Amino acid sequence: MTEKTMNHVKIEFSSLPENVSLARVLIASLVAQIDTTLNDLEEVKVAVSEAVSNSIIHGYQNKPDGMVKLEVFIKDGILDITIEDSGIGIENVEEAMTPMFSTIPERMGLGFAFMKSFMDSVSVNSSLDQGTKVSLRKKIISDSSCALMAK
Amino acid sequence: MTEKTMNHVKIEFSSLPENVSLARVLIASLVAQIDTTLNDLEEVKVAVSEAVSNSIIHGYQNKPDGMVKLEVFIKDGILDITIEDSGIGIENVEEAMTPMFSTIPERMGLGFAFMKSFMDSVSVNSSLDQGTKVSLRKKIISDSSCALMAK
Amino acid sequence: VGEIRRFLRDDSTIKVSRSYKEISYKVHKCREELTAKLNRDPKISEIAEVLDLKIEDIVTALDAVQSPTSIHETLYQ
Ligand SMILES: Nc1ncnc2c1ncn2[C@@H]1O[C@H](COP(=O)(O)OP(=O)(O)O)[C@@H](O)[C@H]1O
Ligand SMILES: Nc1ncnc2c1ncn2[C@@H]1O[C@H](COP(=O)(O)OP(=O)(O)O)[C@@H](O)[C@H]1O
Ligand SMILES: [Mg+2]
Ligand SMILES: [Mg+2]
Repeated sequence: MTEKTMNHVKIEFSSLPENVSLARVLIASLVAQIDTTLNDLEEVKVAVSEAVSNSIIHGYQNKPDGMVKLEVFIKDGILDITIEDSGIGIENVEEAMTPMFSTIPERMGLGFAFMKSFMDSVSVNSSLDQGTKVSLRKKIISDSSCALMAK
Repeated sequence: MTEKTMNHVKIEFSSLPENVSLARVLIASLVAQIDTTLNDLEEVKVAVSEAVSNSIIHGYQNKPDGMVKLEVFIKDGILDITIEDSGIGIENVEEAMTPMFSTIPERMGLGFAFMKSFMDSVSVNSSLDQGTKVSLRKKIISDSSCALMAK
Repeated sequence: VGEIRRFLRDDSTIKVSRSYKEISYKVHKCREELTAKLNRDPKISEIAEVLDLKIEDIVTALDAVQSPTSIHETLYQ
């Protein structure tokens, strides 16, 4: 089991809105390698879409010439994901992560709230004018089912 | 149109057999961004699967600790793809590309033949013990439909 | 958290995903029908429009239900 679910994937893509769907498809097909529920799969997809859209919309302000990096590690049923951009950065991370906070009036400001509710942990590193890195973690397989599958 | 189809994606993944399907899904969802047919989509998927499987099976001899790189550029309806490994390399590229040639007796030796028949061009760079880089190109959209859609 | 989940369920972007098998079947059937009608291989976008599906779902579904190809078989042998 351990061996089978060990995987490492790094992807970089242009900051185009259509690449949000690319990231969704990629993460879905990776998570599907772990024998998990559709619910887990949906949750991870939403969290990743939110982070990737943030990089495109906020980090690169919808300019298509940036690159977004997505890295995924799968090991022992734990999914570690980072989404990184070299965009404008976040001035006040704590404020940004507050539900309903958005620097764009028409937006709902729920992206980070979704990530927090769907993943076990969310951490954000950001420097102004340097970029933002969001780390997401979720335990997909419980120890018991891991043990079961290892047989 | 030009602007819309310009895209650049780089991915690196562990040399695991299940990542062949990851590469297929990734390339499919990229090619689907160009307004094309299921037939084109299938052809590109087969070509990419063959090259990625070669890197895993031959390049890394099925050891899971190698990394396979896949890079895709889409511009003006032309798809440029490279698949690269740091595996054992190919001694004689010309011989390797001959239909029915395989260094593994049970295999069919048709991978390169598929790539050549489904893509407009295939080129291979390889050095023993250094690795192999396969470059694939295909024009997906004809100039006329490009021009049409640019309106 | 409960509210967010409820909100998501209602959000139109997260339609309950239909089974891949069903989607794949419909896509192939639609492709045949459109080919007959248009006298050419239809674009993926045309199939998506007729079936009211996202291209993303078509792509994923087609791969998910693909019968194992020779490539996969040989990979595992
Ligand atoms: N990658 C990023 N780069 C710069 N700013 C970001 C990034 N991600 C989030 N932010 C900031 O955090 C705020 C809150 O994000 P989020 O909760 O996703 O809500 P929304 O995207 O609806 O604004 C955004 O409005 C933006 O100011
Ligand atoms: N990435 C690679 N690294 C090392 N050798 C390779 C690689 N790709 C192809 N080859 C060599 O080229 C031969 C022909 O490849 P191919 O036409 O795909 O047939 P098959 O995979 O069925 O052997 C392989 O048998 C192998 O010796
Ligand atoms: Mg957001
Ligand atoms: Mg081969």
